Amino acid sequence: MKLTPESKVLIQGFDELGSSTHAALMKAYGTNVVAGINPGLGGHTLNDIPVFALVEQALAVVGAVDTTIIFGSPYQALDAALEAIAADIRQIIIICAGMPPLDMVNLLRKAETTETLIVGPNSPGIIVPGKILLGTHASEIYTPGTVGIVSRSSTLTYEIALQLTQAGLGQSIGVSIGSDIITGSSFLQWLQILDEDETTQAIVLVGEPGGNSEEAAARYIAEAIDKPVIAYIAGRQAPVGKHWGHTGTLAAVVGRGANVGTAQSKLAAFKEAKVPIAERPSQIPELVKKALKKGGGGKE
Amino acid sequence: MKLTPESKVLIQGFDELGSSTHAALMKAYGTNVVAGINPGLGGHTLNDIPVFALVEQALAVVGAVDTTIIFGSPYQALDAALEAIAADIRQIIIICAGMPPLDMVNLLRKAETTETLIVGPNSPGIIVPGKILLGTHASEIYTPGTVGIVSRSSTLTYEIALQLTQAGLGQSIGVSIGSDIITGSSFLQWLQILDEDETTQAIVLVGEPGGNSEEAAARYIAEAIDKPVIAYIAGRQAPVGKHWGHTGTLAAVVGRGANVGTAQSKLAAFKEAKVPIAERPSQIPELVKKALKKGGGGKE
Amino acid sequence: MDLLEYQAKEWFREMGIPVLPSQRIDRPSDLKGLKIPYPVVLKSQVRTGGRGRAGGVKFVENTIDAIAAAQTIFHLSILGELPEVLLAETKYDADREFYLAVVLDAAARRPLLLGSFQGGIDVESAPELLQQVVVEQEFSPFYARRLSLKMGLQGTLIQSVSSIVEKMYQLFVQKDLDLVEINPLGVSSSGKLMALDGKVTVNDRAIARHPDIALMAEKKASRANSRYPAGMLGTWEEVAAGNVGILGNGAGLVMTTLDLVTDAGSKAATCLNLGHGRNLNPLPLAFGDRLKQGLEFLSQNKSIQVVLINIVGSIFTPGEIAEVIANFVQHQEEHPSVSKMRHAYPRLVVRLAGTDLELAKERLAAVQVLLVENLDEAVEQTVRLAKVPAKR
Amino acid sequence: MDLLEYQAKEWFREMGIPVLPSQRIDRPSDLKGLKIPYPVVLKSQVRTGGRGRAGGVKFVENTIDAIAAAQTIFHLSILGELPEVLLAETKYDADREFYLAVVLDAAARRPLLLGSFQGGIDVESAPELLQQVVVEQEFSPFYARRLSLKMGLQGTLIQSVSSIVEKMYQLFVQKDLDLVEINPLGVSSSGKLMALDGKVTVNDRAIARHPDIALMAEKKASRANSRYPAGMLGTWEEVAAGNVGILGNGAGLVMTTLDLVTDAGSKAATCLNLGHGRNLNPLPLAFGDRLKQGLEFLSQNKSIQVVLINIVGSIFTPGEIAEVIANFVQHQEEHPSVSKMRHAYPRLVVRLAGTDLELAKERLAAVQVLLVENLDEAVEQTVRLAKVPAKR
Repeated sequence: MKLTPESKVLIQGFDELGSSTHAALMKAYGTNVVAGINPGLGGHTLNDIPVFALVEQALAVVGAVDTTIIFGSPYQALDAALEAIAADIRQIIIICAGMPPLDMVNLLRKAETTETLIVGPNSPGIIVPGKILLGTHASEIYTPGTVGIVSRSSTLTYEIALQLTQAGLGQSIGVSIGSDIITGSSFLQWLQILDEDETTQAIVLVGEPGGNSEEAAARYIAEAIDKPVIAYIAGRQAPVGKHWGHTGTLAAVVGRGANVGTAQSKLAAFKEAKVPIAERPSQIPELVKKALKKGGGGKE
Repeated sequence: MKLTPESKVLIQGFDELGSSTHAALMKAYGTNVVAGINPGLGGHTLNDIPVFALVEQALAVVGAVDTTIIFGSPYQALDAALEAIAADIRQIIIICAGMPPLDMVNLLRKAETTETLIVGPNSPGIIVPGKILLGTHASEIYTPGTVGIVSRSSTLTYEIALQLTQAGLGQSIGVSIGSDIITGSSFLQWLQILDEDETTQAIVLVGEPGGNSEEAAARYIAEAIDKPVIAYIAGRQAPVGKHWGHTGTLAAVVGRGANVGTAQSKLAAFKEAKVPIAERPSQIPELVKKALKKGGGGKE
Repeated sequence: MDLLEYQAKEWFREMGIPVLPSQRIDRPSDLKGLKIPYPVVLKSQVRTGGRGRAGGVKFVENTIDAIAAAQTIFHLSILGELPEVLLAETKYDADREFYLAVVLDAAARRPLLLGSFQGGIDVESAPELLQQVVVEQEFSPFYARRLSLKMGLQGTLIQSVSSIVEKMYQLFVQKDLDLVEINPLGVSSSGKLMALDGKVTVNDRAIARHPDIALMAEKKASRANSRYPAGMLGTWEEVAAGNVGILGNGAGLVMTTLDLVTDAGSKAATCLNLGHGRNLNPLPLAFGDRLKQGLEFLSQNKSIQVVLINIVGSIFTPGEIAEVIANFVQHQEEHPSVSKMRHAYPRLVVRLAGTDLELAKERLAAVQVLLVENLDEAVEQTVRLAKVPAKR
Repeated sequence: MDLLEYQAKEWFREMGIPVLPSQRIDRPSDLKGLKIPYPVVLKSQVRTGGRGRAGGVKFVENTIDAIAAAQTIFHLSILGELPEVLLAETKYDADREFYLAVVLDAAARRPLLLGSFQGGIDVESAPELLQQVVVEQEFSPFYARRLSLKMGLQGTLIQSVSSIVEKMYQLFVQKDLDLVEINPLGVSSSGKLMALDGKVTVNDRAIARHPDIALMAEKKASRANSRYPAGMLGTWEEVAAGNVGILGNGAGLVMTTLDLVTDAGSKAATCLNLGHGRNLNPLPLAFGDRLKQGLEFLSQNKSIQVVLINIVGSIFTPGEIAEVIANFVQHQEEHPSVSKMRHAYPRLVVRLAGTDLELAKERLAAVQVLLVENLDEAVEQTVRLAKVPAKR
């Protein structure tokens, strides 16, 4: 994962609407946005960012790129991502919501053989507070620090960052893997990245009902993660099947037992893995402080 | 390329008709045929060869396999090859003729990412005289020796082997890459294999009209092949577009110049590459002998 | 979107999956023109399960019985759902019954082939009978054969069942499905296969790229005749028989707010997710308009006494959000007729976070609405107000 | 298999590629019921090119002119081909014309997208105007955009042309094509696109797995009304106005034999490839039957004076092959009536290689046919016999 301010960033689905505004916000935050892609606007410049019709055209001018961020129509996201992979871009963040899951299945088959990291879809992307913004995070809420946040939602991530900031705990990285049934990167991948990240001293994992990725994460934390992890699961009181549009909760669990995917199952998994659980966002700062004090910044 | 008699061989599309006969011929020649695959005949034994319904079932019993040889309906060849690749088999020989070329395009995309060697389709496969028969070559025509033959046709390969055998020149390997518009392995790959093969001292390349693979081979020989190569091109006198069913001659050459694909273009390419050209099969033995005498078995 | 059995079977027929001769019945009198021979099965076309046990499936031998049975089924509500059509289908005697499905699996992040030698089962209750094959790479028929063999099939059934699974997979991909299920797949004594019941769920996100399915969705929506079509406001869910409304931006934040309110002893009636407000996908309404209409929507629910608004990190600043809320409150006060069905609109508790909080506080204070910065405090305030006997 | 223009355009219409309103005309009187308004273009539906220059395309303004023009076109043979149907199409004024194609490329071993800003061109004569994009991996629309940009398109034309290329590629894959070409693609002054002429070639190997195309191929074959349907004997080609027939197993071997015979100063009339005889694909006839019928087929050609049979490495041994040949010769001698159209059947030169050559020699000697082991000698013998003044 290349997350330094120097790394070059492309914006696909770049247009006069939201995406060029977000690109300007990213640039203002210090992100090295080198070009935007829009077939109909090749040759133009928007918000001081040169626009190209094709990814390969942009790379011919700006050189190799580390990360591309995909905005625009969710039905065109697969094509945009495949275009980026064909141009040897190996970090892709998909912002747009509404991408059909079978498009993601196709993309993942391709991403796995090319060792491409996909973050999203339906994700605000990644923020390294004070350094780089790759996506649509509400950057004003974050402060630089040592707590890594990995979650499946956007505004709930901001809520947690806000609580940490207000308690004097800055953040090292904030990332949402996306709220869809099928996402590119997983909790496991991000736990590993945060475990290896030198700035991060504690990790907050934010889950919700649906799928089995929190359960898998709990097992992985017990086995492989040295840094302290705090878990928080939203949706304990939500009736089963009510998901307010987060299709992650629709995940098929046929043949995997009836309880998989409920908040209760996830909480039980973290309990078994001896991961401290916050009952509410406001509890997170104190649990982080306790864990940091106890662990002294990492088990040996 | 694993071509030793110990290497394990699977037969897909294994049935009571031709393929089990050919499997028996291969076994009689010394090939280690370990299993046949036929979904409807799982559990049976044909010609002393155990039959399994699926490749993965066979491998569970006989262990990892080096090569699979695909017989049967050309419309099922793609599926058979993908099944073999999914079971980690990395050498595939497709005997059957009539495979739609777009199936081959799909297969090649997969084969290239998994580094799988595909020989064929529409090919008699590979013979290492006296050691191993992987396909349907008329083995009685071959004798062990030091001349490698690579060609695009089956019976013409036998004709050349016959001429060599009758002139006292045995063969190290005989292979046909297949007579179709799109084949898995190329002349270039086989030139490289034969150049590296310790037994081979001279190479006979047999081409015919269509495509541009002979032209590419000629350039490659000039650049990269140390051993003496003799070229023979059939079809000099065939009217353009008459191909007797070899779809290789139908290859699209749009935008590549009008002359590409003719026997004349191929002959010119070999001449430019200073590769000796046999005008008829009976000239090949003398040219091989001359080249062996001159080169002393390989340039330094 | 779930399809009805007869719609699923039309798709099966198009794909070459064998189905019985059948006819759609829109009203009992249609049975007079029945083109398939008796005996016939009449089936209620509802989306809920357990229709057989509920009396929604009847065998009939002649027109008189058929019309009587149809009248009964048309008036039989199954788990609250009345059928709009019935399906009349040739009776079929299966020797055995299998189960087949293709489903999208979140854990494997791939489609999953499912099959059982024992069809007609409730798969959730007997997962041990269910065989699975993950379609790791691009589909090829060998995945279907893997399933057949895992199901324990032998001989010609391997190929015939595999070929149906192949067609189900094609349908799954062609129509962007979450699920296609044949349960049961009838097997005759001679080994012939027949899809006796079918279930198809189209992925909601993909509907718009399939003109034929979009048309089906439109018809379904126009029957439901909702004032707020899907996606208009965001997403809302009726939660419980409570007196609190929750309005937030983002599903995760809404769920957290619901957890906190419930833990503090109140019950929510409706939770509305406006979308996180940084969403760049074209929605029918801009964020401010969704907020205004969302407030109206929750106000119309007479059981809701307090609405907790929790908005964090939207592109709209707290000041802009406060402006929308204040305008709504003023409009309600100035036009009591708009809400003449009720005595009063619900009390509002507003929790915002962002840059111009002071401005927001002032604007809301002007209409006597309290802005609470801290989420826990906002929840406490909401629960306190919800316990006050209703003025409405 | 090449489709006719009207068939190609039917497929275009199904895929959503814009085509003009048109009507198929089976006989001139069909024009009385024309449903599209005048002026109209009548086009001869032949597979050969250059139809416009040959007079196979006519503009007409009314029914009387149309019927007269149709009668002319129906009787106009273009490069030896008479049309069975015409296409009547709305007249269209294009502002510009592009060229688009998807073709299978042997060198890249991938489909190739082709396009030119200058349509209506003869692509072989102006390859420098033709832009290419290799579809390396699974197709995705960006490949089509690459082509549009290489063609030099700008603005909205990038998307509209790309979208047509996308649909052409879908058709290419769905129907297993070797080629789909739109030439020209008309561009109106407002940027609207229209496929004005279309060419589609289906891959011959794939026909059998598309029931709809197989039906088209069947109809075409039944019109050709050949005594030896495709694949029955193998593959034969008329080569030149010679007096030698060549019969071999395998295309490469047949070509080598043809080269040798021609180099030695004779001319071949027909070359027949029986298939290499180790072919395991189901062919209509077994190898021995194909050999027998092949001999009959070549014997019926009165210009053929000598047939050179060259068979190497078939599953049939030389002894078995000799048996078939000897039986054929005996039958011909005993039943001269079979070949009553001629004075005599052609002389045979037989070259075989394999295990039981002695047996083969004896069997052939019994019917006065010489077996020559050496290929060069067999060719010499053939040429010598071909130079003897014809007895036939």
